[in-house]
Amino acid sequence: METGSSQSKGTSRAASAANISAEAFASSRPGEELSLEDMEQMARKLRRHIVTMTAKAGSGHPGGSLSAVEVVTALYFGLMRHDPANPNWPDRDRFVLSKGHAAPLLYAALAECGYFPVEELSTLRQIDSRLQGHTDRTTTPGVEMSAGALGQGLSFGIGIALAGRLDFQPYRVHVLLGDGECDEGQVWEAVMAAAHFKTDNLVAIVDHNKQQLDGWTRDIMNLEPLAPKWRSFDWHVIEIDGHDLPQVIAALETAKQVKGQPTVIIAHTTKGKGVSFMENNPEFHGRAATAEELEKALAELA
Amino acid sequence: METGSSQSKGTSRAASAANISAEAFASSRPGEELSLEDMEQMARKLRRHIVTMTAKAGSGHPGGSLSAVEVVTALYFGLMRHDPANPNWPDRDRFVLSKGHAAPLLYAALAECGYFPVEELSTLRQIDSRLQGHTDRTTTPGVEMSAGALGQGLSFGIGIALAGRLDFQPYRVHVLLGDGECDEGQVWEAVMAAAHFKTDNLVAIVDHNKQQLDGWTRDIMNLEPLAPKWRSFDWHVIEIDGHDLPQVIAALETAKQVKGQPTVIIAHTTKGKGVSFMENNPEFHGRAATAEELEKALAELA
Amino acid sequence: MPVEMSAREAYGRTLVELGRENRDIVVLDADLSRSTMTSLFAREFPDRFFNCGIAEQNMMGIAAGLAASGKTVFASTFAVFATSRCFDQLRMSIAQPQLNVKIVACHGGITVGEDSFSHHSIEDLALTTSLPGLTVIVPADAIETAQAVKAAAATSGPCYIRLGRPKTPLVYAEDYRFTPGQAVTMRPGSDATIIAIGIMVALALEAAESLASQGIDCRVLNMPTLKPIDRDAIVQAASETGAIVTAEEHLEHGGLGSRVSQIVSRYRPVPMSFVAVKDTYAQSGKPHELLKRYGLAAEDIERAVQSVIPRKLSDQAHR
Amino acid sequence: MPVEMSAREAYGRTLVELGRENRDIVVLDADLSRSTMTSLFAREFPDRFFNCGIAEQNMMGIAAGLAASGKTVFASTFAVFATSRCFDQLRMSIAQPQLNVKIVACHGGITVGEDSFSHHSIEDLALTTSLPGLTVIVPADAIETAQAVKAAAATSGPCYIRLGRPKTPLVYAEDYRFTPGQAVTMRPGSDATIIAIGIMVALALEAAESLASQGIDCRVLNMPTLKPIDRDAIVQAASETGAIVTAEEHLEHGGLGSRVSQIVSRYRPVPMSFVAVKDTYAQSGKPHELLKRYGLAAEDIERAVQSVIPRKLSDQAHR
Ligand SMILES: Cc1ncc(C[n+]2csc(CCOP(=O)(O)OP(=O)(O)O)c2C)c(N)n1
Ligand SMILES: Cc1ncc(C[n+]2csc(CCOP(=O)(O)OP(=O)(O)O)c2C)c(N)n1
Ligand SMILES: [Mg+2]
Ligand SMILES: [Mg+2]
Repeated sequence: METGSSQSKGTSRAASAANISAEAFASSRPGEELSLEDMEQMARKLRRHIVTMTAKAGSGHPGGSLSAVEVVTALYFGLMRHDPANPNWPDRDRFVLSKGHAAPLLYAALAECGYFPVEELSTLRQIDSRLQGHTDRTTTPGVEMSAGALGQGLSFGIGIALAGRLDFQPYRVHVLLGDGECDEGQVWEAVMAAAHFKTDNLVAIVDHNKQQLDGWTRDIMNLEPLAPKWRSFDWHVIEIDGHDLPQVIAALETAKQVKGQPTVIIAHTTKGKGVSFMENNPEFHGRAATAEELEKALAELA
Repeated sequence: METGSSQSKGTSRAASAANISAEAFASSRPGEELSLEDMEQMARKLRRHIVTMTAKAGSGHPGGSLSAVEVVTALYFGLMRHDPANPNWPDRDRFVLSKGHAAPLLYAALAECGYFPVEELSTLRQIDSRLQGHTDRTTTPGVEMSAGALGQGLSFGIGIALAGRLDFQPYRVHVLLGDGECDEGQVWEAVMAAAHFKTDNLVAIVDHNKQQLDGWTRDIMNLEPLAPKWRSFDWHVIEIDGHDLPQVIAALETAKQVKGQPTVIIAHTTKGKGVSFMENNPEFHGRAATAEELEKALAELA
Repeated sequence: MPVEMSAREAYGRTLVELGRENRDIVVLDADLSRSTMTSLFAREFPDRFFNCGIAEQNMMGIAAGLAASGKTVFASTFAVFATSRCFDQLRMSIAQPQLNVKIVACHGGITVGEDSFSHHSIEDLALTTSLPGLTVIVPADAIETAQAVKAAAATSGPCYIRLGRPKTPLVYAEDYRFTPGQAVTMRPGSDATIIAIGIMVALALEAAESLASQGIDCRVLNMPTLKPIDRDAIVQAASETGAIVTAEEHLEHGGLGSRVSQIVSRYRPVPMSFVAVKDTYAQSGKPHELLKRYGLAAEDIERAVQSVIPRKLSDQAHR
Repeated sequence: MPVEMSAREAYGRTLVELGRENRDIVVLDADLSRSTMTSLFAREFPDRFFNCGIAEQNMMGIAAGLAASGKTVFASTFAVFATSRCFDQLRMSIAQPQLNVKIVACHGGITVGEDSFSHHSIEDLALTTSLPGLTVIVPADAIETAQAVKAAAATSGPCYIRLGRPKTPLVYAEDYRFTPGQAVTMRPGSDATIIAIGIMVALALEAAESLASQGIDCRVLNMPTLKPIDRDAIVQAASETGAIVTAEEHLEHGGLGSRVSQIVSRYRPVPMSFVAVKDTYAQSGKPHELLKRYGLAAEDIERAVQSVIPRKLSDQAHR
């Protein structure tokens, strides 16, 4: 453990990523001290990356990437202590993307943090690219988990959280889940186990965009009411507007204070958020914009 | 569909099994009209079969068989319309034993109903016996599902329930689950789906004996509080003392009246019930009585 | 009929036909109905279609329960999720009890392409052939797919049918009739035999064409039913041509190649070569790029034949 | 050392030893710790033991997360639940990312006995060998088990070790040293080779003994590492003895037999025979009854050798 150096490492990255008060990250002071405007701008930038790189690739999942932009922005450019120069830094806070099809979002954030060059984003899904169609732990710096088969991330997160506890590591673990993904039984196995093991260093975030692949979750497999389900499994539940950065930051800060039980942040979001014709349009779950559509999208995200 | 003949078929079995008012089964009148005493006696008989056949086999699962005796008694000798002479009668009410290791209990009930000779119970777990170590749909008359790998029965039950609805069949489907079994994610997939599909012809019964294989569920994988979990998945929940036959019968009758959602009966039970040295003793989850122990057990169950 | 068509499109259309003929056909999907094309059935028969959400284990259990109640059930999702994700449910709830469930999975193999390894199915045949009682079928094109789906619906018992994602060339004419359990000689030949399944059949024919121009006369067998496999056709090919190359969009071990080699080793040992994914996960890429990268192109089959012929045993007689 | 010992007992004891030496060893179980013998570790190191309840998928995911954080993780349950029940988790969370998880599963095969087909593991080797990057080990006895578990702990990367349920005879002396990836010649011989794994090694030796008395000189190889397999030992056996019989407590397809036959077909075709569970589920019964019923007794190996020898090719030379 290198707790001494951890703060400087964490802040050095943050400082370079955006012009945000450095101490805010290393301490557990609430996010409102950060420059929200810079984060908002970063979020818009990530959205542009998402639609651009998937359009370039000719395939990919823009919808579920766009809905989680604020969550990922708040984590990588705010809450998390991490070091792009040392992706395996043992003290780092962890982000596990369980909904692996949102890889474009994670790649965009990692690139903007400096894990790899931003230009590399244009190689998405191409043969020999480090940016695979779904996240691959073995190829991409900064990617914690190989994903793409839904339902596995929360279990993985519990493992990391337990290891942190065994080693008296102060890191926190964040797992981003899709709402459709919550159909998977393994998620509920993990929900039960995390409460049983009282992993209070673990935060689940559900990107509750109300859509899965075939359409609205209420039509395909109704999840509602979602919060009582997690509560009945003894999680601390926070519900927020997942596109409201201050709410995202506040929720993540609150989670740090919760002891003896894990926290879930149910982030109410809109699939395809930010691009009018992608919003709530199931088609863009798994299809990229055409050249023409891309132009329109980028205009909206300018 | 042979709805006309269904009543006589259902009752003929029941009448032969015990001296119980015949109409009570075919109608949906509550169980208190039955001769409770005969059912109590049948329950004791099933317990004797369970300890005897497992002792004879030298292995098997007495603990979780004994805890569900009243539930199975109420179903096979009370609530369910079924026909031992015609195990595949399409109109029959279904019993799915999801916790397949309680096979001795099911075999005892089926034998006493007349699905096969009672003497056959002594062949349990022997090579070429029709009574396999865990239930096998392909070998034992009256067994609906091949089980033994936990967690699969509720899904199977949903399928039967949906088929019944598609065919306007009036039958009801009962699935018996272990409480430890509820650790399995597939159970929660099914819990979510049954509510989504509104299969109100489906009843889950959790044999809540508070133990799993390695010990108490609260130590191994805490399930509590159990009722709120099912409720949060939009099931109608009934909690009962699972060794109190009138309560079991009343719960099953109540379930029939619940419309638009499935019902779960959480039956609070004692593992190993009825045999003092087996009660709450994890050892007897999966071990049979020795000759000496059998003698003691039978004395207690006389 | 077009020259190219995806197997899953043929599946979707055939399902609708079957649904019209048989009221007992029920279709399940796991939130991929627009990809598997069960959406066509769902649109016409909403009452007999159940979308189970992203819960493949539960879907297979529901399928089993429906089948145990007299339904002919089709359950669809991507091949990797239909097998890897719910193998125990296939084993316990479907295969052992011999229930009438047809698992029709699309997106088999690596021609899934850009979605990368999590979505590539390179082990589904090893898994499904490990289930006693399960019939395993890998159609070669859209026409054989329609036939196989109909044949499955007409027979009681569990069945796995593996389809691909992309549009692929048709190797059969409209009047082709699929017979379960029988190999199909796509091309006669005596110097060696290529046994292929799925999209590799078209590539095998391409390879044989090219080999013919080099004076190598290759037999090409399509082996649509991987289990139960046509043992006689294999033994005959071994006896008559003395060398066998298998070609499959699957790991080398556990699928067609190992099944054929076990039969050959037992009944008629001859040298073999295996065109298959070597022991590795495939990455993102365009389907044709991946076929090339992982050694599954027509030229790879050609090379395999060229390499196996010199190894033919000088004496094939048994003592 | 006794004459008989169960592999899982050796496992439980070895885990405790390892736990004392290495604080980074963490052990998981899925509500079967008294059967898998991880309970011994749990008793001594309660902080480093996590019982995950009856949730094998979640256990494998937790194992992966622990391993990704620097732990050496042992995850145990019955073989069928460790593979069938959570194959996709092995694939996605453990094998592909090459995480340091050792899946040590007991109750492999049909000698599980009376618990019947739901608890018999006859496909776990087909499944686990379908995972690129996963090492697969099947020790022959308790002594080899202890060695294999230590070797696994000493190497980084994912590994599957399959153990049996009953006490079985020891085929090795205390001083035996297991080397990953290497076959062990248990007995020299030139007329045919029996390649065996797990409890079948002892039975193979018994068969070879009996064959020797009939003048048949059988080589016996133990192949503890099924993957990566010792290709050279197999090719050598094919060349030198001209006939191979494999013996495994597993389905005929997908395990040792098909792996060996693929190597033989590629490098040195010779007649083979397979002692394995034919394509069926086994029923309840005593272990020795089941071995006999399903063709896995010493006499079955003996008969297989007798049947394969007359089929030896008169000319093994390659053109
Ligand atoms: C186990 C598994 N089953 C099916 C799929 C195919 N699939 C990919 S994304 C998706 C829908 C996901 O919905 P949700 O979790 O709500 O994601 P989001 O809306 O955030 O994109 C499906 C079904 C998969 N990746 N994994
Ligand atoms: C998938 C699966 N994992 C593990 C087991 C081994 N096992 C058999 S019974 C049992 C405990 C079951 O506990 P519970 O469901 O509470 O049953 P009961 O107490 O009623 O006997 C376990 C872990 C199994 N049969 N299936
Ligand atoms: Mg969603
Ligand atoms: Mg219990």
